[in-house]
Amino acid sequence: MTMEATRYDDGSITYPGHPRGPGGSEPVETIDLSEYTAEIVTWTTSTATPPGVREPNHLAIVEFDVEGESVRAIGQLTTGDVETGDEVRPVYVDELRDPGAGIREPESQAWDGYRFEPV
Amino acid sequence: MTMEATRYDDGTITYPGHPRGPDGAEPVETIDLSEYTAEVVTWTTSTATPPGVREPNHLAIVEFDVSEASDDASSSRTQSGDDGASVRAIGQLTTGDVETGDEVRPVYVDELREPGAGIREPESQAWDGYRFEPL
Amino acid sequence: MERVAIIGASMTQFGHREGEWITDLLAAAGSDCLEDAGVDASDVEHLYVSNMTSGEFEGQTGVMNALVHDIGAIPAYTQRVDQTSASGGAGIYAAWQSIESGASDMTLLVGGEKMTHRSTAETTDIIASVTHPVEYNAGVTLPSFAGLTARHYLERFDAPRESLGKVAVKNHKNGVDNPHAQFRKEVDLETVLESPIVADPLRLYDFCPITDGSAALLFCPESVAREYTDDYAVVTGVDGATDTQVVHERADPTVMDGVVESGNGAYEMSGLAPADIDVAELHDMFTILEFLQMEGLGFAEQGEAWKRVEDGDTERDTGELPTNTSGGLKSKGHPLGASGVAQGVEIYEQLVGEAGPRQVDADAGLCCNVGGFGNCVITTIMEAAR
Amino acid sequence: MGRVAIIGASMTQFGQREGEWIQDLLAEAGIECLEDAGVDADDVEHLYVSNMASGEFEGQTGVPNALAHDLDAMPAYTQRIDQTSSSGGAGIYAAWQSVASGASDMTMLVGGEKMTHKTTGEATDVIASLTHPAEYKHGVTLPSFAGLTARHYLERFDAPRESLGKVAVKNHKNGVDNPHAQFQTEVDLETVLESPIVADPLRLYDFCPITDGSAALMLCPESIAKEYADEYAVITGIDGATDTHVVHEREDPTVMGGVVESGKGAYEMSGYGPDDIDVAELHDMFTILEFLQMEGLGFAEQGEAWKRVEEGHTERDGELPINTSGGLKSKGHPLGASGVAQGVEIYEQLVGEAGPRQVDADVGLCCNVGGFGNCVITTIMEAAQ
Repeated sequence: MTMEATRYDDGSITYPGHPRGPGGSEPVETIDLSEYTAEIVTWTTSTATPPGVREPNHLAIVEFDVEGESVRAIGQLTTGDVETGDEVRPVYVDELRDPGAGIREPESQAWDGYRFEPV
Repeated sequence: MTMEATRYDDGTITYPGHPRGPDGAEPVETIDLSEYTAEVVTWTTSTATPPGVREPNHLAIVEFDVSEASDDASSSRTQSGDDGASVRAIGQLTTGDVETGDEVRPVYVDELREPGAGIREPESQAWDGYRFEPL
Repeated sequence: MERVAIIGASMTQFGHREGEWITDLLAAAGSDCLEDAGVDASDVEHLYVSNMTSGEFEGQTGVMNALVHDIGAIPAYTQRVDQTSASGGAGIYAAWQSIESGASDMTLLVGGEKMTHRSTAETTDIIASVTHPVEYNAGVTLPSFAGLTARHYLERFDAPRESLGKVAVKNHKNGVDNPHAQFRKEVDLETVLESPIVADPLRLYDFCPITDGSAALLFCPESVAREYTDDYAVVTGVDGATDTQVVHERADPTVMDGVVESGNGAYEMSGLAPADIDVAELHDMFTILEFLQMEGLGFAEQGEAWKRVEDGDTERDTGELPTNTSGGLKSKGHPLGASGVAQGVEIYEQLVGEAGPRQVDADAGLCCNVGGFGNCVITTIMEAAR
Repeated sequence: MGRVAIIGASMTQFGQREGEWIQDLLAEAGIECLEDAGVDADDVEHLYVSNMASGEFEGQTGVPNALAHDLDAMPAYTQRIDQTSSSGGAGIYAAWQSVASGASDMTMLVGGEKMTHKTTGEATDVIASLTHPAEYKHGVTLPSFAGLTARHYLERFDAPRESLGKVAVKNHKNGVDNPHAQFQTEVDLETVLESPIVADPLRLYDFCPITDGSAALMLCPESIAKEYADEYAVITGIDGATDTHVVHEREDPTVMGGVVESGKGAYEMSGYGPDDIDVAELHDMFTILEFLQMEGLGFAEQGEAWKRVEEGHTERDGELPINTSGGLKSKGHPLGASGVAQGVEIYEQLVGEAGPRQVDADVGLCCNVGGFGNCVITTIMEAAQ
C-alpha cells in the first residue's frame, strides 16, 4: 500500500491524482507520500459521524513538502491531541471506515489508507 | 381500506388523486373504486421483477365505469361528461390467466410488495392495496 | 440571434466497464470530446452533466463538480441535469439554452451512467423509482409498461408480433458497425422471438441491456464554431415536453404526448417537417417504443409504424428514413444519462460525415430521447453546416 | 435582449413535515407560487425542480415529472437541477437561461427536499456522498470541513470564537419574524458557545438544522411581467462557478474560489459593486461560511468579516443586512429549496412584501453554496415597476 500523489507535466502535485491536473496539465508520475512527513494545516474533531465512521473522528488537513513542491492531503488523525503546525507521519490502517455501512458502493473505492500520527 | 379515486370540480376522475386534476381542476371528493368492477384494457406478466416483488408479477391496466357514482354526486354532476365517468387504474392481477376485455373486481391484499426490499422509503407510501380478480 | 453549433463529440466504449466508476467514465468522455474539438479545458465556460442516479447506483453525488476538477476546467460553471432516461436530451436542451441566452460561449455536455455493478433486479428497481407510489406498490417496472403497451398495440392495430422483432434485428445489424456498441453481433428474427419472456408479449431481445458508459458533445455559437472547424452541425430545433407521471391516466396508451409535443416544437423551431428528416435516432429502450416515436413524430400514421418497419423503410442502407444507425439503445446499450447524448453524437457524426461504415447521406437529422415511459421527452433536430 | 423578471414567490413551512413527502412539498410550493403570481398552470412553459437527493433520501426519482402532473402543468417542459446544496441557485440560473434564451416565456422554479425521516448520521452521509473517495473513506463530512476551516480562520486572523457565535445569534433573531422558519426563537451567545461540540471548534448552534421544505419562484420576460404585476424584481446579474472537488487542494482554505468567481460574474453583468448591495442572503449552512462569503463577495477584506459582524454591520438595521430571512441557520436547510428560498427573501424585500423583516432595499444579492464551496451561484436582483 502506498499513499499515491500525482505529479503533472507542469510540476504541480496533487493528492489524490486526477486525469488532468491544475490548468489541464497531464499526469506524468506518482509519488508515495507515505514516505514523507507532513505538517498540520488545520484539524477538527467531528462528533456527528455518519454510519460506519468512528466517533469521535479526528481529522486534519496536512501539508507535505516533496522536494520543494507542497502537496496537501486530508485524513484521519490517530489522536485528537494535536496542534496546528505539528509534524505527523502517515501510518497504514486496513479499514478507515466500515465499507458497507454508508451510502457509497463498497466496490467503487478503496477503504484502507493512512492516518496521521504526530511524530 | 378503500381504493380511492379523486373527482375534480370539472367532473373528471383520476386514480390516484392529484392536488390538481386535468385542466387544473380542484379536487372535490373521493370515490371508492373497490366497490366497482372494471374491464382489462391491457395486461402483462412481468418475469424480471425488482426486490420484494412476487415473480412472476401479473399486471393490468383496467378501466372502471363509475357513471353510477356520477349520478349520485349531484354537486358536480352538471359538468361531468361521459369521459368523466370512466377511470383507469393499474394493479396486480390475481392470475395470469386473463384476456383483454375481461371483467375484474378489486380484492384487498395486505402487502402488495415487501416494504424495505426496494429503493423506496418504506414510510413514504402505503403497501397494502388491491389486486384485480377475474369475475 | 446566432445559431448554436456542435463542434465536437465523443463516446466511451459502452458495456460492462469493470472497475471503472461514474467519475472515471465522465472524465474519459469529457477529455476525448475536448480533444476531438481541439478546445482547451480552460476555455469551457459551462459544463453540464446528464446523469440520473449516480447517488442511487454508487453513493457518489456531486459528479459534475468532480468532472470539472478531473478535466482541469475549474472554475467553469457546472450543473447536473436529470430527466431520468431523457437526461441526455435534457442536457442538449440545457446546453443549447446556455449558449442561446449568452451565458456561455463554450459549453461541454457529458452524459454518463454506471449501472452494471448492480443486479438486474436492483437496477430495474432504481429505474422504477420514477413511478408514482400507487404504481410502485404494484411492482410496476418500465419493462412491464412496455409489455402492457405492446399487447395493446398489437391487439388494437392487428400488427404481427414479428414486426417488433424486426426492430431488434435491424438495430443489432446497425450496431455491428459501431465500435463503441455493447453488442456488435447480428441476431436473427427467430432468436428474438424465441428468447425468454420478460414482460409478456415482450421477450429479452425486445429490451435494451444494462450498460456503463459516457458520451459528450461540445456546443458554441456558430461564429465561434468557425474558429475551430469547417464542418460542424447546428441545432436548429429543440424542444421538450412532459406527459402524465401516472402512465395509465393517459387518454390513449399508444400515444406519447411528450413525443408529439416535443416533436411539434422542434419541427416548428427548425422549419422542417417529418419528410425533411434524413436520419433519426429514436429511443428504442423497448422495441415498441420505436413504433410509438415513429408515429408520434409523424414518420408513420397511428398504428402503421409496424408496416414501415416491415417494408424496410427504416433500414440503414436501403431505407427512406434510416432509424438508429448507431445500433440504438438496443445494441449500443443504455447508460441512462449517456443515451440522449450518444444519440446526439450519432446524428452529429452522420451530419459531419464521420460515421464511417454507418454513414448515410444526410443533411438533417433528428433525435428523440424518452424519459420514464414517455413521461419526459426531448426532440432535437440538427443540420449540417459548413 | 429583454430583462428577466420575477413575478411571484412562495415557500412552505420549513421544518419537520411529518407524513409529507417530496412530491407533497413540491406541489404545495408550486400551487402557492402560481396563485401568488396569478398565473395558470397551463401558461407555464418550463418547470424546473431543484432537488439534490430525492432518490437517496426517499427512493422517489422523476420528481419534476410528478410535479408537472400534480400541478396539471403538462405538457410543460421539466427537468431536475442538481448542484448539491446550491441546486436552488442553479435553478435560478437555469430558469433565467430558459427565459433569456427565448425557450420559455413563463418558467416556474420549485426547489425542495425531504430529509427529516432519516437519522442525523444517515442525512450527513447522504450529503457527504459528494466527497471524493479519498475524502469519503476518512469519514469526512461537510460539518468537519467547517470545523477544519473555522479553526484555520480563527487562528490565522486572530478572530475571537465569539464572532462566529454572533452570526448564529443574529440569524436566529431575524428568523423570529419569518413565519416559515424552522426555528422562530432567539438564542443568546452563551447558549451558542456552550452548545455541544459537533466539529471542534464549532458547536451545535454553528450549524443549520436538517429540514423538510420547498420554495418557488416564477420568472418571465420583463415585457410579460407587466401584464401580471405592477411591482416585480429583475435579475440583473447572475453567474455560477466551481472550485476543486477535493477541498484540501485549494490554495487558501479561507478563500472559496467559486464565491469569488461567481460574485465577479454577477457584479460585472449587473454593473454593480459590493457597495451597491442593500440586502444579502448568504449560505450560512455553517456560521463560518457567512464570513467566507462576505469576504469572497467583497463585503469585507480577507480576515475581517468577523469585525463587521462584531460591529453590528450585518444586523437587520445595519449597513448591510445579511440573512434577514433568518438564513439557513434558523429557517432551515432543505437542500434543493434553500437557494430558491434565498431568492424568495430577496424578491419579497425588493417588492416590499417582507412584513416585519422589511428593510429599505433596491438591490439585493443571494449567494448559494454547494458542497463546501464546490459549486456556487451568485444572483443579483433589483426592484422594478
